[in-house]
Amino acid sequence: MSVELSPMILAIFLPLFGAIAAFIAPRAAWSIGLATLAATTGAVIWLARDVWAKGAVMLPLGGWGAPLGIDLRADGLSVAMLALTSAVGFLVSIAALDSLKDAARQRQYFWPLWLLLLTGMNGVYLSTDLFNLYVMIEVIALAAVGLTVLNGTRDALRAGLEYMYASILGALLFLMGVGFVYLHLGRLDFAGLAGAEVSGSLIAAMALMFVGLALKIALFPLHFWLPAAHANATAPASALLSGLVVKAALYIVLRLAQYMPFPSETLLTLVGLMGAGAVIWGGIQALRAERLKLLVAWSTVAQIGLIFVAFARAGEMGLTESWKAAALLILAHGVAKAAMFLAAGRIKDEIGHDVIRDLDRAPIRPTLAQFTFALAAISLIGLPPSLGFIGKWSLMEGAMAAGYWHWVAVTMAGTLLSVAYFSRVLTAFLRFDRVRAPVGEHQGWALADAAPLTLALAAIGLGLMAAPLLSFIEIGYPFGVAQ
Amino acid sequence: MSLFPFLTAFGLPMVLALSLTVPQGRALVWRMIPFAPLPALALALLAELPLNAQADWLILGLHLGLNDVSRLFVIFTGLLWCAAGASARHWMRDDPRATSFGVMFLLAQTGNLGLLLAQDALSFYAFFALMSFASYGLVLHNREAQAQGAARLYISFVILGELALFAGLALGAAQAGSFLLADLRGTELPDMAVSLLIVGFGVKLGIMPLHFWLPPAHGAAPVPASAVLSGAMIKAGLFGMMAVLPLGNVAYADHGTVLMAAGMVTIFAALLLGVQQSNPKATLGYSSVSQMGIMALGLGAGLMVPAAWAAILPVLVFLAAHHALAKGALFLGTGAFAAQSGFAGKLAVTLALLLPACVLAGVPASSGSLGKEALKAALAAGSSVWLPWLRVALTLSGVATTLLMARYVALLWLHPPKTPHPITPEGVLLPFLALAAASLGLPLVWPLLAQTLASPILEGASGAFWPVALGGALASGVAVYAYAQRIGPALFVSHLTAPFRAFGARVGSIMTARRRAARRLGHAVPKALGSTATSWRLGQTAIAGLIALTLTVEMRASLHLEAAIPPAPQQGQPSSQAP
Amino acid sequence: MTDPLVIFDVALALAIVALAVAALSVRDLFAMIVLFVVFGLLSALAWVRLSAPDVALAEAAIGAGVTGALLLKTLHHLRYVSGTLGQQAAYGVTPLTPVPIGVTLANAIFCGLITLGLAVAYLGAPAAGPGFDALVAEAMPRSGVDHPVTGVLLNFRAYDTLMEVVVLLAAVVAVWQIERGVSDAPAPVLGEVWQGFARLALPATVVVGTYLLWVGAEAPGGAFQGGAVLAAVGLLLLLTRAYVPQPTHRGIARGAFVLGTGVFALVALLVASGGRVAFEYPLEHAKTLILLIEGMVTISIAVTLAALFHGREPVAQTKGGRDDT
Amino acid sequence: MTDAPLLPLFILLTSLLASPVLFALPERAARLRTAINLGMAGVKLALVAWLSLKVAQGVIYDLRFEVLPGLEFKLQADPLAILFIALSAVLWLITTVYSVGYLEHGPHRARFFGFFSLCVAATVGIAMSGNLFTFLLFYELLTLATYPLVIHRGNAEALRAGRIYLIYTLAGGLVLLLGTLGLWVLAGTTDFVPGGVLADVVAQNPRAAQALFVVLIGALGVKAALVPFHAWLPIAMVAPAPVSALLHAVAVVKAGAFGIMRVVYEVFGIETAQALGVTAPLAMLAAVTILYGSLRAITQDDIKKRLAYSTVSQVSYITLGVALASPIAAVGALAHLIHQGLMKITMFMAAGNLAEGLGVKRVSQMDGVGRAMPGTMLAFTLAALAMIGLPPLAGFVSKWYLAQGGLAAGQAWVIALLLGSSLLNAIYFLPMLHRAWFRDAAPEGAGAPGRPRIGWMLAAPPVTTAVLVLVAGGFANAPFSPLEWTRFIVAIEYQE
Amino acid sequence: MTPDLIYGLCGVAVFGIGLVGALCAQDRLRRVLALKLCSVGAGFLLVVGAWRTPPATPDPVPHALVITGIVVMVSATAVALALIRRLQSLEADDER
Repeated sequence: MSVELSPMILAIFLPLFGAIAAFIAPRAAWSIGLATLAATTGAVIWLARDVWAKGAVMLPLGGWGAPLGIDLRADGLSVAMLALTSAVGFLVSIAALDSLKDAARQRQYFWPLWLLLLTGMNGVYLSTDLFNLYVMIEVIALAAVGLTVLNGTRDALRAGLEYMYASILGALLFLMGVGFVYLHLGRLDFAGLAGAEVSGSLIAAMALMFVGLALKIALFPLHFWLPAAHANATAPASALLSGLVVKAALYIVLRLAQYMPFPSETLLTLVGLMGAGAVIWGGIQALRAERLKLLVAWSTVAQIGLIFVAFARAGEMGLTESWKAAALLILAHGVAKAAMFLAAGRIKDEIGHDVIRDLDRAPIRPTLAQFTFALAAISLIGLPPSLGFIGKWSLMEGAMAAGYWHWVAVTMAGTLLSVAYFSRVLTAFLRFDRVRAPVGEHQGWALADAAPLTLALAAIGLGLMAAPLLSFIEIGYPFGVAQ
Repeated sequence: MSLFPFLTAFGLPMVLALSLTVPQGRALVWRMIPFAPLPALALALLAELPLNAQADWLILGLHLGLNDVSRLFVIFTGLLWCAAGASARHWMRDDPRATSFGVMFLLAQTGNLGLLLAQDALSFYAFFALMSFASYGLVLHNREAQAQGAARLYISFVILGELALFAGLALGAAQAGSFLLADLRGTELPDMAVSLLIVGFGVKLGIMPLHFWLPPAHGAAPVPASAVLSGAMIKAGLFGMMAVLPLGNVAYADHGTVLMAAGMVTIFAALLLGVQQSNPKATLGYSSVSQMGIMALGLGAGLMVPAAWAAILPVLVFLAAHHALAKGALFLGTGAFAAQSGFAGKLAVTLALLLPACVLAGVPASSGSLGKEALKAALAAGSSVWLPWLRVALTLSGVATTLLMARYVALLWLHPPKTPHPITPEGVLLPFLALAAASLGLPLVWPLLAQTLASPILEGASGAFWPVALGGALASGVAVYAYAQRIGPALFVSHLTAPFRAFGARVGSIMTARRRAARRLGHAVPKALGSTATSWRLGQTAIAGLIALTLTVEMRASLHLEAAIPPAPQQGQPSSQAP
Repeated sequence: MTDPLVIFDVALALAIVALAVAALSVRDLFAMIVLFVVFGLLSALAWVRLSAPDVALAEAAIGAGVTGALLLKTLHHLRYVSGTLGQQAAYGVTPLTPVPIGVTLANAIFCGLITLGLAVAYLGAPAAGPGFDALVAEAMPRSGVDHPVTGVLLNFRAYDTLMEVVVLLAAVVAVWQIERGVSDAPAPVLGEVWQGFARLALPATVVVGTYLLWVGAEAPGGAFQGGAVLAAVGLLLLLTRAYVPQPTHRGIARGAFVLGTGVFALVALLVASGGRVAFEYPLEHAKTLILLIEGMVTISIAVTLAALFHGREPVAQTKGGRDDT
Repeated sequence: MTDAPLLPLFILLTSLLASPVLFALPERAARLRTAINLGMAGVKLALVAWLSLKVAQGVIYDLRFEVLPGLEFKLQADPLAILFIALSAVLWLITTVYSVGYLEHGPHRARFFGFFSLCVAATVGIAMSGNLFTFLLFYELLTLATYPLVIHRGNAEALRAGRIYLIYTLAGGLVLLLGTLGLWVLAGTTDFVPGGVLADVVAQNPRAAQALFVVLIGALGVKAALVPFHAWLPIAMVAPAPVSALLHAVAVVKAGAFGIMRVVYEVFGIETAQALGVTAPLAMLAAVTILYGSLRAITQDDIKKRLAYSTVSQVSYITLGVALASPIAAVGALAHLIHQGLMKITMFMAAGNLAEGLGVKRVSQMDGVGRAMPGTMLAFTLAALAMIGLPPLAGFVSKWYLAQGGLAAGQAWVIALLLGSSLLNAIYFLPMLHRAWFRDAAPEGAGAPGRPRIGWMLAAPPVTTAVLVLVAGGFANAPFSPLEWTRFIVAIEYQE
Repeated sequence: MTPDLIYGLCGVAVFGIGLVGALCAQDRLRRVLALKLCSVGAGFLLVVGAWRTPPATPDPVPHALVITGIVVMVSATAVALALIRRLQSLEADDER
């Protein structure tokens, strides 16, 4: 009896088994974790090949098929998200090896939590069922909270608790939305949503689910929990949270927008406004931030806003165009932000603190980490040829073609703000006249810089691969072709 | 036609001059001096043309008359004498040598008006000489060393000129076989005669190299005298050429060439010399020289190509009138400036002076530019070889004049002209203003006065502004240079950049303050907002608010859709990829 | 309004709402928890009324019971560390920052609007609208079980259920991660009388739990309910100090936590052969496999819930202090 | 086709690949670093020479790579590109020599030369960009690569300057992004095509085209230091001398001016731009900049600051020549691109030598430096006289063509402008020369102590470039002189 | 007035009350409790949706979903409470 494996099932189950194994055998957790990530990455590559060859693929679990059963489905977008998750996850894991080497207990719990998180995220990207999504985001939420408070500091715990409340409430809003969908449709799969008639229930469902997810994404003004949570977590956890976790909820929003008969133009404008608010407010707060990781966290708020601006307003024809810009920005942010958090963590480790004002007093300059930070900043600011640039290009192109000039202006303002706040940090890196001790004895190069540097280089280099990337994402035409 | 009107025309001034010698009537006579040219003016304005009268009995047969051209000369000359007389009355009130001045003034006036009315060579010559020699007294009036030198120079040139004139007239008359100017004009005069005549009149005109006397003389003479010297009397030279030379009939290529070349040199050399003067009136004198260069251009062109003369003549007359009025105004204005004691008054007069100065420089639509443009047009009929040069010269003469005017105004302040004794400002101011107004209004009244002769002016273009602007710019450059020289280059550079530095510092301080304020604001406001939002837990409120908002928005949208277009087409059409 | 049942329904609904309001507004936290447990029980009653006995059981056992116990335990802990254990009433022990009344009012108004909107949406939905009824009815014969809810849980939507167990696993991993070292509050202990009662109740509870599990295939009941009841056993053991977790038991505990998930996932994966996909049990073995899964899951749930109640990874007392942070 | 189609790419890679190697070298490996630097610069020069030869023979190089659907990364080597590449290749070699000498014992040399290489790569990329999109890519790369150079000294002043530089240039880059997008949306392409790609758009929607022009020129004007976007340039002079030399002569401001050329000639097309009525305002802006820069230069006491304001003024000659829309003026503009580079780099290197050798940083300290450092000051003098526009030096040639072009275009005011600018040039340069040569050194002034000690690596480069200034002017009509090449380009741009 | 209507509105009301609590409550325990109320509200909605007028049997799928929801909620509650306990301990340490 030979078991017939599907890459989709593997992408979800491998991390699950990995988590179980890592939990049972704490001492071997790191090797289990890395092996699992490698295997998962393999599964994702396998899946990508399938999708590349055959287009969107489906798997009816239990053989029942939707709506009674649950289907897994993979198209270009979901594979792209899976690939982002496993690639970034793999590199973050490598970085975590070094970053957690002096904290046995953190190391012990990091791996099972992270693998559970991976299970949840991969599950989200392959799911086609609303209730299943709810369960998945709960898996993600619990694992993510666990990672947030991994270092057990008071600040991390406080932030983690706020995160927990927000997370549960977001999930419950989503669940309530699911209830309304059931009331109206009697089924919960995406296919049932597609083509549904608008009704009060569906509107209620949409409102609840959207706000619930926005809370999980930390879209302004629901961002209140994010900066503290991301800034206080330990570096690899921050990288995962900021780079990957918020993307899962973002992905659900994209999917819902694909299948639900929403949103209306007014709502899109509202979403755009919230995004604009995030861009501006996040930028301003990042300018004020006193600690490096807090700055990076606020930049996440701003970048999420930018993604939503893209989502809402990067095109004339509703979402048929704009989702691509949003997807590109999601990918770009995922890679670059993970790199940046890891680099920030490295800098903090080497220097011993991350107070921006005093970074230039340190005689130790972790050059490579700083370089990585700068590269990631280039992508986040959106300078060519980074993927962030390509995303912003698509965003502005769509907005301009549609004549949405004020949204172009918002994007530009956000870019300028990001230049301003990142240049604060870069300036601190490059200033030497406040150092008392002789500089240059220890340049702070370490093997641990390899992972973030790779990520940062990927964030830059992927910009040149944008065309194939885009054509891959379009497999399965998530939002239909522009008519 | 009776001789009488003519006799009154130049007789009145003569009579008045004689009366002045009688002490008892002096006050009354002085009062009448401004009105001395009135008979001539009345004659020119009212009489039917052409007008001729003769007295064979007088001298060798006196022929007087008035034609289109001379009439216009009489008008502006008379006007100028009126104004100068009015000015002189006040200027000379307390002057110990007022009587001598008055006599000379009136005699020169007699000569000037007389030569305009003369129709035969001898009387013309006589009047011309009277005018010239009488003017000697005007130049010498204040008896100072400078005036004596100027007068000496003047008289030398006058003598030279008279000699040449005499010889020329003589040769011409011999050739023509008549003393009548009209006959001279119709005869092919020998080259020698023409040369001599040109020299003779050229002295009066101040064409280079015969100009040396002019600026010192104009500088030395009292203000009213300078005005008539420069405004009226040098026009006699022009008038003389027009009256005597066979312009329009016979071609004198060589003479024309020389005259034009001299004119061109004159225009610019006068500039170079003029800007170096330190006496404002001398500068004005050079300006006159420069202007007469223009006249010489026209005359030369006429000499060279007779066919063009018909077009050139009216323009030259217009230019003469223009220059007479404007330059007269400037000279009188110099007096008015000197008479002012306060700064405000000086400033006001300076501003008023800028009007005739601009007219002279040829600001578009002023008589100066109209005349020059008309001259350019008229010259088109002349020598095609010379034409481009003439045009350039004429255009650049605007630059030259502007520079001279700028220098003049600067000198007014740097070396203010002195009055010999305190003078009632109003008395000299009014004639000046009258002349200035006349010079401004010339383009308007000229068609009425000149009738047919006005047409080239009316048809001409209004001229370009840039020569004046360029001249102004150069002048300011020179002024800056002079200033720099005076205070030293280093100090000058720092002065020059002071406004920049001040501006920069101001901007800098504003920017700094703004930036500081903005930074404060940029820090304080987000901080306050942020901490308020945190402590009030506004994020929580936002959750509820957003749900409520989304619900409302979507409900309304769906209501709209249902109302508007059933079955409602939706955004984000679901894909056909349903599993 | 002739139907007395309607009056009962309305009264019950009002009571539930009133309890919810009361639980949130009462100042004493202990009273709050008690009110909440009552609320949960009444909700369960309402669900029985709505022909959902499985849900009612789960809610009563887990939603009201276990949650209530967790809350009480936490309250005990908070009161202990803040030194207010001896006081009569337990008021909020977390520091309060004043929020302007306007903001609170705005919250209330928004929530009111939302409730109103949702009510409107609910009323606009079709009564007894579309559902899975027909699909389930058609598929039941091939599910391997007789009770539809169990069929859904363990067959049709077994993937969801697996993930639900994963959530539990994630929870226990997270809790072990969060609470570390030796507790600074002694575990709550039942009084003498209760201890006696508990000893009597223990065997009965075990029997009930096992029965619930077993019966799940045909009638209301099943892994979760059974697991919850068995967890109650664990709770009683812990509360009576009949069992004190030892560091040496950690391995076994870990094994028990992952047992359900692991077996469930393995089965789901391994059945995928011969043209079947994952979770597609061969019909002839369906019942056995489901029972196997249910059993394992029940053990896991029971141990996990008990561990969640206990709260922390058992560590050696001698170590003292806390380990690394 | 060509026998080496990837030649442009190789030229780009010589410096692009050198950069990470230079980063990675340890600080101590000075010899190896110098070898790599000079070796790569030499290789690049050879490749550029080869490329120019090929292009002169009419070979067309065109490399494309699709980044987004329809949007290409495109390298091309047209004569205009060659002009700029040749400039950067020659001056890179010279500046590298100079930098090696200048930074011999300074800190962070690995970083410096790494970014230095990157900067040159960006410049070459800008030159060879085949469309505005690619141009934008390299334009931003240039900004990023120069920033660490500007703040190389790492003190508060340098960082302040760096921040201002970064804000100006990144804001400019952002606006350029906007313009590029606008072009992409309006025209559907961003390619550089002689004659422009916007003729249709201009016909249909002149307002939009005008707005686009303003946006693009505004963006490029930041780097080209057009008033009022010039403020960063004088501030950025705190950078080390070789950086200033590079910034002012080769890379940054030239990139801006070069971009303006591309935009006017190959995005809009000169005729279209004229029809649009945008060239005249541009010429005015350039004129204002020329005068403003010169006026500000007069008051500066700091030598480098004076030179910086001079750059503000001189670079706008290029813009002016472009905006005059006359082929002859265009020749002047293009020639000035080269000539100004030669002249200004000479002066900055000389200024650097004064600071290094004598500690002279201010004009007021320059008394008698001519005798102390005759070679350097001779080079400086030559360059200054060329700036003023004395024949037969390079500056005269470009000014002559600009003046002729102004007349040909019926814009006689250009002559006045050039005369005025020359006068101002004289006002701020001649006093420096006067001090250097005709005054005695102050007894205890900065220039007093003994003979300066500067090595040949500092002394030779300015002299070399000064000779080039002389040659470029003196042999302007010889084949392969910048001027001749320029005529070749103009014939293409004006499609004659 | 059918039971589903009554309990449906009841569920919506409980959800709303829970929401108010979740947003306004400051005490950490009470916030957890409010969230739990929300989840019960959502449960009501699903159970009510599954209800069919007897003798028809209700739709079992929502029931299964609610059970899952309850278990998920208890897990989340446990984690939140663990966080609260831990935090309280640390803060109590600070005060001492």
